[in-house]
Amino acid sequence: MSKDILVGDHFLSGDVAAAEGAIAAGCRFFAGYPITPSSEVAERMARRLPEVGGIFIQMEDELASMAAILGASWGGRKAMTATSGPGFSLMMENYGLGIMTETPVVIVNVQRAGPSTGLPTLLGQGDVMQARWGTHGSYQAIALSPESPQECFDMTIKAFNLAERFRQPVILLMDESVGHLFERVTIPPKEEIEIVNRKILKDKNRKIYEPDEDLVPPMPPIGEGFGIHVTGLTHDERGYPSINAETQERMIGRINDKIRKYADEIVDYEEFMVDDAEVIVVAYGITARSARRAVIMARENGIKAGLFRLKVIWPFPSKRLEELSDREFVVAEVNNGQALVEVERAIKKRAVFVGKMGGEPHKPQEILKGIEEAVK
Amino acid sequence: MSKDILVGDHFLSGDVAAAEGAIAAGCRFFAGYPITPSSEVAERMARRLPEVGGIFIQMEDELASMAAILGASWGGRKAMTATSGPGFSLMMENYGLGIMTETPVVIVNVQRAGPSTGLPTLLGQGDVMQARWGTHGSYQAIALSPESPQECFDMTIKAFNLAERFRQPVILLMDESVGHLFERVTIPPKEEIEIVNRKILKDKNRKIYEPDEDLVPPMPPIGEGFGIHVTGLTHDERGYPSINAETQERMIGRINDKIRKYADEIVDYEEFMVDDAEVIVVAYGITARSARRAVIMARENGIKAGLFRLKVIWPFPSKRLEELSDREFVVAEVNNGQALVEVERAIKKRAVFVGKMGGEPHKPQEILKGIEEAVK
Amino acid sequence: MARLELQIGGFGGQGVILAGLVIARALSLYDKKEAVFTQAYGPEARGGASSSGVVIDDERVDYPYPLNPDILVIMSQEAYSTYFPRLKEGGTLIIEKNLVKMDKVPEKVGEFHSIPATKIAEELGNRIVANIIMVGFITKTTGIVSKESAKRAVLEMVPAKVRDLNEKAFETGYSYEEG
Amino acid sequence: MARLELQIGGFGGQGVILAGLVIARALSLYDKKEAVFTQAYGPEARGGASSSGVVIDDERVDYPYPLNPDILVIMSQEAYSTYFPRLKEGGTLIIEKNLVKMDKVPEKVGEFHSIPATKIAEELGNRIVANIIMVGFITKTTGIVSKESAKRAVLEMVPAKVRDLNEKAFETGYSYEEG
Amino acid sequence: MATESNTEKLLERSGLSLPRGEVYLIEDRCKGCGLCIAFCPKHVLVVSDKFNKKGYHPPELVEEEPVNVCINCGFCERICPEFAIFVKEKKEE
Amino acid sequence: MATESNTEKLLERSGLSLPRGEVYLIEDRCKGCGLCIAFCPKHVLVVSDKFNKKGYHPPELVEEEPVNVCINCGFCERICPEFAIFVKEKKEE
Amino acid sequence: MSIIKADTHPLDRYLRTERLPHVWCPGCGIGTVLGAYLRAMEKIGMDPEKSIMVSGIGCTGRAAGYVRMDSFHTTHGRAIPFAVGLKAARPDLNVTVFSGDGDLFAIGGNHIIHAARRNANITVVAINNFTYGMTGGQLAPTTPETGITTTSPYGNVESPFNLAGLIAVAGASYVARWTSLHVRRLEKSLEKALKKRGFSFVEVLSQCPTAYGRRNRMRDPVDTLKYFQKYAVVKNHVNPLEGVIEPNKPFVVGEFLDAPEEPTFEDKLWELTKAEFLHTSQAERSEWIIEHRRHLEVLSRIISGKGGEE
Amino acid sequence: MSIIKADTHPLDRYLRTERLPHVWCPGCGIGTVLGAYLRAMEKIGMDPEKSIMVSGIGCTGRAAGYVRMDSFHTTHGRAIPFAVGLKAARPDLNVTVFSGDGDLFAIGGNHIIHAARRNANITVVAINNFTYGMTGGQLAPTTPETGITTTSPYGNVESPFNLAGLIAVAGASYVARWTSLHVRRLEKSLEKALKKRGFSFVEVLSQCPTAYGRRNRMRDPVDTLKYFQKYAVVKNHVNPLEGVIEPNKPFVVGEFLDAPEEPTFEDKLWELTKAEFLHTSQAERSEWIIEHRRHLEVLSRIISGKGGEE
Ligand SMILES: Cc1ncc(C[n+]2csc(CCOP(=O)(O)OP(=O)(O)O)c2C)c(N)n1
Ligand SMILES: Cc1ncc(C[n+]2csc(CCOP(=O)(O)OP(=O)(O)O)c2C)c(N)n1
Ligand code: SF4
Ligand code: SF4
Ligand code: SF4
Ligand code: SF4
Repeated sequence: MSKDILVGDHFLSGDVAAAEGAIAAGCRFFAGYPITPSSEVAERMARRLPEVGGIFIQMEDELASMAAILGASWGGRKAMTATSGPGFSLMMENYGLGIMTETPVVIVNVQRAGPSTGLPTLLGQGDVMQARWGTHGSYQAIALSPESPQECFDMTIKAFNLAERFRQPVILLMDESVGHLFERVTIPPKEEIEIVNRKILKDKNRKIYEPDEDLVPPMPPIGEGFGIHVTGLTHDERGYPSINAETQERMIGRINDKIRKYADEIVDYEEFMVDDAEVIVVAYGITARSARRAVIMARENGIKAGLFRLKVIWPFPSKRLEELSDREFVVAEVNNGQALVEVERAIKKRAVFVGKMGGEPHKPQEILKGIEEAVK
Repeated sequence: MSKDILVGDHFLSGDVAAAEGAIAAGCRFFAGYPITPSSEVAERMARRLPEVGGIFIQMEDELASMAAILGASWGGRKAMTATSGPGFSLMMENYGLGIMTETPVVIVNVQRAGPSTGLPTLLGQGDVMQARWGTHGSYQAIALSPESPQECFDMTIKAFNLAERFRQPVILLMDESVGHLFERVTIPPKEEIEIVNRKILKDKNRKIYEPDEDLVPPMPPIGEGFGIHVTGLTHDERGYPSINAETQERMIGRINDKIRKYADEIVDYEEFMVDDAEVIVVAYGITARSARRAVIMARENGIKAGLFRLKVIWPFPSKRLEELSDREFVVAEVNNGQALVEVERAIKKRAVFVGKMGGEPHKPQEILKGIEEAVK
Repeated sequence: MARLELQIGGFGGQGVILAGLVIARALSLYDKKEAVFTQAYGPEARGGASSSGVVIDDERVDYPYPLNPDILVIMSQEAYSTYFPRLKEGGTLIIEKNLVKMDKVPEKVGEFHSIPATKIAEELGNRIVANIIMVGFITKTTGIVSKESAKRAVLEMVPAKVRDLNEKAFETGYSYEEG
Repeated sequence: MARLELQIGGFGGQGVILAGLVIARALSLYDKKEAVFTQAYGPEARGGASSSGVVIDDERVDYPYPLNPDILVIMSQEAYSTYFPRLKEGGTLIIEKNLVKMDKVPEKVGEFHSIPATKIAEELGNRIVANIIMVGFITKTTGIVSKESAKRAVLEMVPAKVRDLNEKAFETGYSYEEG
Repeated sequence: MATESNTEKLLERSGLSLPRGEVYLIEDRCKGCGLCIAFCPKHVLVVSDKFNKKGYHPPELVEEEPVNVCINCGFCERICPEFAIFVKEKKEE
Repeated sequence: MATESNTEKLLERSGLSLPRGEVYLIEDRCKGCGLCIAFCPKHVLVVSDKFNKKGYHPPELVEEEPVNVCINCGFCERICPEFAIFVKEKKEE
Repeated sequence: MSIIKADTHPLDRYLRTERLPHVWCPGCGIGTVLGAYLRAMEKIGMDPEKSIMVSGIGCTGRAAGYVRMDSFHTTHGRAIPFAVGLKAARPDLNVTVFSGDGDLFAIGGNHIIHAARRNANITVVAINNFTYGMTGGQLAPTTPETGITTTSPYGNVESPFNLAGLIAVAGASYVARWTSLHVRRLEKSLEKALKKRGFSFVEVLSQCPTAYGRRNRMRDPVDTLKYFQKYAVVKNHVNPLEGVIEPNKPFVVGEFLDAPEEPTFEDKLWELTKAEFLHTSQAERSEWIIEHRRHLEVLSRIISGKGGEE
Repeated sequence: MSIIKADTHPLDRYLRTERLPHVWCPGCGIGTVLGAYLRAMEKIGMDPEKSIMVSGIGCTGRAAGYVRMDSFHTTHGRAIPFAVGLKAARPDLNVTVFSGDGDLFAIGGNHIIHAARRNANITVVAINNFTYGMTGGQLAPTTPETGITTTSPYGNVESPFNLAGLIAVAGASYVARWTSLHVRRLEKSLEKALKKRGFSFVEVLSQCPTAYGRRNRMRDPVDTLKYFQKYAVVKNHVNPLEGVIEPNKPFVVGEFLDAPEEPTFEDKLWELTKAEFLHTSQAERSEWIIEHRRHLEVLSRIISGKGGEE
């Protein structure tokens, strides 16, 4: 049995499953700083990476962790970090450097309740909008939200694949509940796991930021005489600083467009009993599991309810929601209304909002009440 | 002439005007870290504060700057910092501490073009959503956006007033153009300037986080034997950590509600030729000045256009926009569509978006084109 | 079998978390049930209330926390006050005989069992295996998990040096005869 | 007076920023016009292109940057190539005689003036006041700002030690007779 | 007074008579860590059998005159992380 | 060869004959900072009157034999922040 | 004789007794050090009403929640800049930062060296327990080489900081190191630190039986204290480089530095607000200003077109 | 004889000549130091294709943009952790961080002390020009006391860091300080630093005529170099505390530290990936694991219910 992919059934927490997913995806570098409830990801990586020839570093803080994984990624390694709210806030500046320099990395954020130190050990889903808009400037974000350890495993692989394909940091937006609950995780054989690797630039004469048709430039290797220059300043295709509006429009435009162009391919959601539903609950992460139960309870009560589960939160599945906008909508999340903003924008009307400030997941009954309110 | 309010006409840049506004508002503490295009705020404060008995510290970074002004505010001083995108990103964690501990401070963000280092010397408006959602967890933000040095002066005072009234960090969201342009600034006599000061807790037996009817608890003084405890953890009315969902719901609920309750009072906008307008341009900061010209040009061309200028961006004037939603809308901003999100949500339909990635403001013609498209 | 909820409550250090985890793992990996394990604990590193939950279903478990446990295992008085109200009408209550005092078995309890797990553990030589004794006892009295699976999970999850002790603990709990 | 745009272009170190700022300040504070001053510069601390803009209006100025300057002042060849195309049809062009070369005054220019400001400045004893000479010259030739206001602004904005020199520079520029 | 204490010091030095202390305990604050017991220079504290409210075993006193007696050195008071134990000088009866 | 260079060193020490250098300049890289001029130990460089493309005054050479000559010490090359000036050993004609 | 039952402790007036027992594990050294701190405060007669405690996040960081003074439990790593801001705003108050090694030297490392450099008039008590206790025992920048933690399961490959040495070189006025066993000397040192005008720093090596000791053959708190007893060597005026700590080798405790008093950061900041020119006429002032080249600089900044960058 | 016109410079093969002239002001010392660095590289035969330069943000930070190697211009203050990550991932490459004092010691201060502590095998060249050049001349943590900057218009009230001393105590393997005038010794030092296995650090005091010199009576770059000539005292094996720099007083330049070689951080990280147990059977490994108490720890973490906090 190879050590990198522990084929078979395991009973794992979401945090540990995410770590295993990373290793299965080919991640061989982790830099992080412990923080509840994500520390188990780091701890697993500390134990597992050396076994598979990988490097684990605990850095001095989250700023350093984020910078280190960008450096490692340019060094040719798939790299990841894991954190929670306060650390995620601290990573925002260098997350932007990753966007600007088009560096594939994965950031796991196991959400706890905020703001500030908040409830360190307890559930929150309050970083959804931060995952989209947390660093300054204009860019597009990719964020995935698993609802189970199995998905933590699968989606971490997917996160790496998206990061490598689009050359951009990808966020795995977990939550404390999913991170800490244990469930069976089935790890398939290596050959059944789809792995995407970055395109490598081969032609030394080609400009390093000259995109292919998919708007993504192949990534140059280092230490091979390409003599590349990479900067967080607005730069031209050669990678050189070019401080003017034209370059900004062209390069930052492309950085946005490379995601917008393929948004439909990235978007991913699950529809549960949506077809004939009169009222649709939008939810993600642990909340989706409460919502699924609530939908079943509603059906038992004769209400045609359905669940629209966001597996990818960013880009947002606005198109599909717009198609469904003749139904009534309930949005359930453990925050003050974040996915709600995009749902309402997509469906062009108001939705019933069932929010919680954090600390515990929705009881199915709470969501059921929202469903009942929506059909009233 | 008193040194704190330099009554009379001055020809100032927006950055300097903001510094003068702060001093007029009673700001007597500044901690910051230089960054283009906000450094002039710090430089002015460095020169002016000692003259009025205030303290200026240049800290080692933006994390420290943000922490220092929170400390100073608890020390009883009105305190401010100023930064730009990269520094703003770094301030996000302790901005959250300010929210959680209900600490009045003002953060000036003179926006430049991002992401990352981007165009350090040039215009951007890409931090609008970050100003709303930049730190983790659930909270409400207050952000003001001036379009001229005069407004930089006036709105800095207003920012302090809101911060003191609601006990929360308030963001002055400037942009490089407004920060660097010079215009006449009229500083009125002291007695004409409205100054709001925090409510001070007098009763030593009252719990320090017990709110008044306005949901804002009076702020206890320190060094007076109150023996207060202040924490970024979720805390009860005594200020003690209370790590559970009930306290979270109650306390974080209130922290959100104290702003939501008075959102209508905080919201501020300018309507220019909106009454009979068929198409309304929504803009703020420097872009509003381009838009105003575009509206005039449109009217000259026979198009009934109007300008809806956001003076306060957060909370968002959704109510008023919803009332106007029978008109066509154009949103112009120097980013990838940020205020756009809330405009579309408010008007329940799509708006024409005229975006720029940064580096220079819109030419009025560019917005005019958007207006023409909207009425087509 | 439809959704079934097991909750184990006690205080930090008693091993209620490990007890739940062992059962859930056994159910999931060896009995091939759909099972989720969750936990709750207080801010203290030591002491404080703690509980673990196991939810079982034929299909994938949706809501993963016990809402109204079918089976409630209680190892401390504090946990009893906290969790007992949640027990399902007619559900099963299992208690640590010496650590939980009650005048009589409340009405809503369908099935009732008790075991002095801590005392037995001390007799076996180490208080720490009280939780494993409880696992054996739960396995026997409730039948939610097969004996082989539960035992296998126990042995896998404890350090080699204490395997024998834990095996004995499990067996003792399993074969404990209520008096 | 409706909207009027003035742009001054040169390279870093020539003082085109200060020149614009002086004029804008004079207009705003002493002539009580609505005036905005803006600037543009390159990434270099020294050298590189730089320009300043002054937009004047009766009412509050909306768009603050020169779009098609009514008056264009050019102090380097590079600035000429960059900014000349923007000059309004029939607008006024003022150049630094020795630093800007052109075969003939282009057609779209309505009014044309030139002055060897740098050379004059060197004659006055310091190259650095070329910009103030230019301010005097602009004041005189365009009349957009009153002489008293412009002079006052100049004297206010330069260090005391060099006030006399700058006053002389301003007067020299103001009274310069084009040959 | 001054003379008295000088005398005491002399006695102390000659080991003939040391100051004596009384040990106080706030039982329910104790977490039974054993630090006071382990580091008492006179070994006058031992683990007791009883449990306090939180389920810990607080220390108990086992003075054995003339050597193993509390000398009011205050070390247990200082080493205790719980603000649970303290000593006071024993007034001569 | 070895002998030759030893001889040179001897000459050097006795101050009779120093190595000689040739000064090269990439004129348009120069920013006229004057560092090469100020720190040339032999004072063989001065500011020239001419402007280069960027408008700076590059240095020029004013060797005055026998004392003020370039000795190929390379200090101007090393101190120049612009990679504009360098020296090569002068081959004996 | 048996132990006398008591309800109150001599230090109770400094404690939020309603919050006791505290969250710290049985045998954790944090409580011991906090006791020493409070005794030092009492000894020098420092008024708790005029004293502030600021903590970061961590087990140690919880200290602020137990003292009966105005106290702040800030964010991880930012206790120092919060305290620096507070102290600059209110130099009349005594400000102590009480926090953990991870908080002060991992994520907060930059702030503490800068506060020392500035000679901010605050006292910092750093509890060095070789690990991150609060988050369950990960590697800290103080973990001894080869130490086992949850994120160094194969043994630590990093070298730990020499905290006291580093802060001495950074510019502090008073620097000492003790252990949780050296309670009396620690107390004395804390008295000195609290009285010192300028940046004072006291490092205290302390046991974390739960998160560190358990994994490193010191399951019982007593084990760590015995380790301290065995290896600590008391010395004063230690050369900063000598402060290195290696596993199972003697290490230095004592006063590293007790510098002669100099004006503190706050002294100098407040002095500025009183500078002579502020009391002169506008005209004089403007002369003064030009003398001091301020105006010129602002101008030349404008003239050079240097608006800065990046 | 007159100057001979040339088109290429001996160092051109290390430079992105198409980007010259660079953005630095006339007489700025950054170019000089970069030249010394490239000469040192050439001298020791370091292959530019296998060498990486990482910079932060600032005037000095622009250096990465001019060298013809793989180069990274990161964010302000984060060059070091970027480089640490890169070097750990690719120990086969030579990694140099070339950046300014503000970048490395103001916002980046924490990272550099930690990288030194870990003995990361990178070379750091820090240009100390007493100010933030790029943003127009604000106060830096290296600004001399009483120095005038745009944010210390009344004179600096802070004391500057002693960069070399601090890094020596933090755990570096090689530490030196020179000035932009000491070009030859600097070059030699850089050769040593580049060859050193482990963390090497070279501080170079340098002139910033535009942003600092102009405000502090050193308008001409030559003035600052003359200042260096007057006050620099060459010394080796400097006691870290001696490295303090005060205005108009002699200050020390030279080698502070040249420690005997030890395994680097990367050596140890990579060693882990080869640890014996990884080559044993699963069963043996699990025994090994239990021996090393890993499993137990994970379990006992669960058992204690300690999921950490905050
Ligand atoms: C930004 C951020 N990162 C990480 C954490 C998680 N965290 C809380 S305390 C802590 C370490 C505490 O260690 P130390 O300061 O040594 O204190 P101790 O608990 O050992 O007393 C960490 C990493 C956090 N709260 N915030
Ligand atoms: C987060 C952040 N804060 C501030 C800045 C602005 N900034 C850019 S460079 C710089 C200082 C540069 O100083 P130093 O490192 O000494 O380099 P020098 O320019 O003097 O060579 C600052 C403050 C920034 N780019 N990013
Ligand atoms: S030191 Fe304190 S807590 Fe520990 S056993 Fe003694 S009295 Fe109890
Ligand atoms: S040192 Fe270089 S840039 Fe300066 S004057 Fe000499 S050649 Fe020109
Ligand atoms: S985990 Fe360690 S540091 Fe934290 S309270 Fe327990 S023993 Fe003390
Ligand atoms: S501002 Fe200073 S550091 Fe920057 S390039 Fe100019 S002289 Fe050099």
